[in-house]
Amino acid sequence: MIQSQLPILIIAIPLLMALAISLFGRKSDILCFYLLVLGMAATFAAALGTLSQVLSTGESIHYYLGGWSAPHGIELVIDHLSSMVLCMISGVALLVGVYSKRTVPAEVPFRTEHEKIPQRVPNYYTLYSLLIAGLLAITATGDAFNLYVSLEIAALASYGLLALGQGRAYFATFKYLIMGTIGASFYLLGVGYLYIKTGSLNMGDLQGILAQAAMQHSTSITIAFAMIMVGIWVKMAFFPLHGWLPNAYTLAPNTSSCLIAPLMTKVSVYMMIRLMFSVFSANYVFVTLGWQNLVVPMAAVAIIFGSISALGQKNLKRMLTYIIIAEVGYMVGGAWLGNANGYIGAVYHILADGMMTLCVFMALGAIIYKTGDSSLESMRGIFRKMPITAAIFVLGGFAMIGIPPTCGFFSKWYLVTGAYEAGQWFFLGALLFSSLINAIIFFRIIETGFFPDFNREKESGHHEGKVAMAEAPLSMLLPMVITALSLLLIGLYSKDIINGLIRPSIPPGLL
Amino acid sequence: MEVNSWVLWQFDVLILLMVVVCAVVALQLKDLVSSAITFGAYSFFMCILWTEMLAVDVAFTEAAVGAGVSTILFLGTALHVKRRAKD
Amino acid sequence: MANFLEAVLGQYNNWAFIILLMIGIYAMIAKNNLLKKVIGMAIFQSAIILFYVSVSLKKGATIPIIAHGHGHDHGAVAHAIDAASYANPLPHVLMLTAIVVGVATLGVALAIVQKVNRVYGTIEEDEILEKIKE
Amino acid sequence: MKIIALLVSVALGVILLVATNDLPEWGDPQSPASTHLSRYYIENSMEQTSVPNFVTAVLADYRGYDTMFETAVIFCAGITVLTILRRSHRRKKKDVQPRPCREGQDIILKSAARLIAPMMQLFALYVLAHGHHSPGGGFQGGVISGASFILLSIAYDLEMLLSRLKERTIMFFSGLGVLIYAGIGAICLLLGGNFLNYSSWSKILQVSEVEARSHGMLGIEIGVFITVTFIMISLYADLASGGEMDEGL
Repeated sequence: MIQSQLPILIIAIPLLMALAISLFGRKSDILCFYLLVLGMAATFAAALGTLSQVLSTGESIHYYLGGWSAPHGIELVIDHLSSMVLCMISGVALLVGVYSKRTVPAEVPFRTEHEKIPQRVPNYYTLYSLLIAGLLAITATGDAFNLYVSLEIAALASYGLLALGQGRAYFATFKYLIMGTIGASFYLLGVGYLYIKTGSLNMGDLQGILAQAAMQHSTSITIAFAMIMVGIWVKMAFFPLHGWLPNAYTLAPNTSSCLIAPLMTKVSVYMMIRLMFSVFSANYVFVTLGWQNLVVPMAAVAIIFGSISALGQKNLKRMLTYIIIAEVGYMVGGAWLGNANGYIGAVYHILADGMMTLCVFMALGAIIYKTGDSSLESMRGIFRKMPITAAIFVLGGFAMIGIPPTCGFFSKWYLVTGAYEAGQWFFLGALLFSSLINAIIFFRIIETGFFPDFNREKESGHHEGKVAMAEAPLSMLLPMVITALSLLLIGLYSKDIINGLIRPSIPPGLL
Repeated sequence: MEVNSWVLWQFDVLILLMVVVCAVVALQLKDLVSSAITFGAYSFFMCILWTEMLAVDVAFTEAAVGAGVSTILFLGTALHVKRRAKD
Repeated sequence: MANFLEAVLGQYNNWAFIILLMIGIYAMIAKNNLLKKVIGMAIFQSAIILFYVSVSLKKGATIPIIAHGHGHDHGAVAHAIDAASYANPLPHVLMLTAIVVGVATLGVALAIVQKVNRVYGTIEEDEILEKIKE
Repeated sequence: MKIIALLVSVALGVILLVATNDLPEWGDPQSPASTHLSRYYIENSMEQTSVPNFVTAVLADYRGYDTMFETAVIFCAGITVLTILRRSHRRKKKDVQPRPCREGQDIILKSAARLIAPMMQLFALYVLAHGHHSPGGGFQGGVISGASFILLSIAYDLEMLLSRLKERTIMFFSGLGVLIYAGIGAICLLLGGNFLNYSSWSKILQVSEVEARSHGMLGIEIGVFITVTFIMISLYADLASGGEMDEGL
């Protein structure tokens, strides 16, 4: 019985856990933490269960809520692609949950005016759990309108989580809220146009109706597609619409940025892929409309812009946020290349980039936790002070550059192959260029980290050997080590992941 | 005007006009409290419009939420910030 | 001339919805005062609701509730139902959800506006940007 | 910025106008939007759920999963506003400048509020209970009952309300509402149905499956009612007092 109910458990567990934290966690903060970790572990287990179910049967799971069959009720659809993303989301949520044991009490209850605010920690964990429930619901749903509602719950929770940063975070979050609402409203408008033309909201049903010849050449369907894409691009901070992201993520508390940076943009990319290929079709997007010659160069511009802006940043966290903008360009470009290799690259990159963003953000968070500073200078002598954290940071950096055994290499390999096949030379050049820039950025950090601060040593007369080890606590190290290992594992088993999970999900019409 | 004989189109157009006027006025007023109240009027006209478009449940919700609670929330905020806006 | 009038006036719901959307998005981007931006946001959302509600309308239909539908004789009633005589209930349902989401977003937006005011002492965007630069 | 905004809004307007040409005629009963799904709902909901109000039937049953998230969104907004705005300590009484409007204790206002508030609450319960047969339901009823508390706290002040209704209670009940909703859904799992499939409640309630759907809908509407009532109070209390929970408007 539990086997057939797994899809809803993935979403219901974090939702119920949010309520449990809110209702019973008010007495003690640490209880909230344990409830959260418990909930996330159960969610992760349920996600793994559906993954194995999908892999063993080779078919997608349809779960009908309320027992109403597909177009009349809402259904959850879990296929190869969504089960992979579900596992990534719940896995990241679990890792950050463990990681948050020390960081949340350190940064959440106190504000700049140094007053302790009652009930902050339980509220924080409630929002955390609601965010995860929203993201998982976005991934699992098979209904276009339900996607909007899930999107909004994830967005509202993320406003709360991001706004708790330093004083300036509020203004950044306000901008994010305005942009996020514009994005979601555009999406809603697009769905409205689809509804008025087709009369349906179910994704599978919509695809069937949209395949009719009359729909293929309808102006309002084209405009609906454009609206939906623009809405999602605002949400994922695709290049000209990225303005809100750097400030919102930089100023947020570290735990929030560890959680939101790997998940929010990747889930939006997943949404885009889902809508492009499961509501519309590859044939409609690439043959009937043929906008790829517009979008792919845009993605290339996003990559170049993100990389160059990242190079100019002094603050490491802000630098990483610009790298996220570049990575969004990778995935959008890959998905729009219109061939199988580009698609594989984009989907594999959702997984790979989620994990490597998590890796560098957690390592940086640990460094900030210990040194209280996120400038490049804070990295001085970090290999001596925090060797494990520094090694993990370097590994994440290698993955971002794309050095072979790590997962970053394989996604870039497929993206480059896809770009070559599609003849998108500008995009190909941008990919190579951004790898180069990432190499410069991370080797600069490594260089700073390896050499101690000579000036300060001279002043204080310290010898090299005397620098004390000050490694991050175990609750932070453990998830970091697991993430770093997963980067290697995802890289080493890339062939299995791609053949087992991604290739079966390639939509028909992509070569 | 046979096309529109199925709704009272004169009434419809009048209310739509009021809605647009209220929207513009709410955005143009320099006094934020007046702005909040005008926005309440906007929601109220919307609610009438929806009743007339047969969406009674939506109208009911809008009457309770738009014209009621969100006006109060706007007012609460307008009284806590500087009341005079630049634009 | 009559055709043109019909074409323009017959679509007045679309005109109104487009005008409101334009007002809303203009206010969200261009207004300097954060509270005005929030009002713009609310107008933008209600314009979309107007669009959906006008989709639900049918000529000669009535409100989507069965009159005197009490009791347990639903089997008999079901035969008499003519879909064309009731307005389309689905957009109403979607818009109820959208209104609720709208008021939730509104609450959070207003809370952030108040907090911005507490931190910077103003809610004018240009003044805030000046203070950030300092 | 103004020019960008103008460009964006004009572009949006033009694009939407172009799309308008292609849409089905306004009010056409045979348009796809009115035939595909909605015909099914209109023709079958009475038979399948025994609720004459199609909107309630679709909202609470066919698309009940959406409504669960809608309730969770409201709950999430309440928590977010509380987390963002709430201040730790109340300012001392003497620091608070009484606002001019607060000085006169208006007996007319207070008496009127005291008379109206119970009526509103009664009406809210009616709207909730009669949502199957007339416009209304948990959400509308919840907003009205929340508004009755807001009315009281405007006529008196917020402290009066909060001394009778502790913040902790407010947050507890707003979570409880969502829990009732999700719980009714989750119990369906235990009874062997899919999530939110109220017809599986027929085993417990000893009624037919169609009746069980109707009762299930009433149950979740009660959950929505509770959450919305208390979140509306909480939103008002936070926003009207700037998070200090002192006197309110």
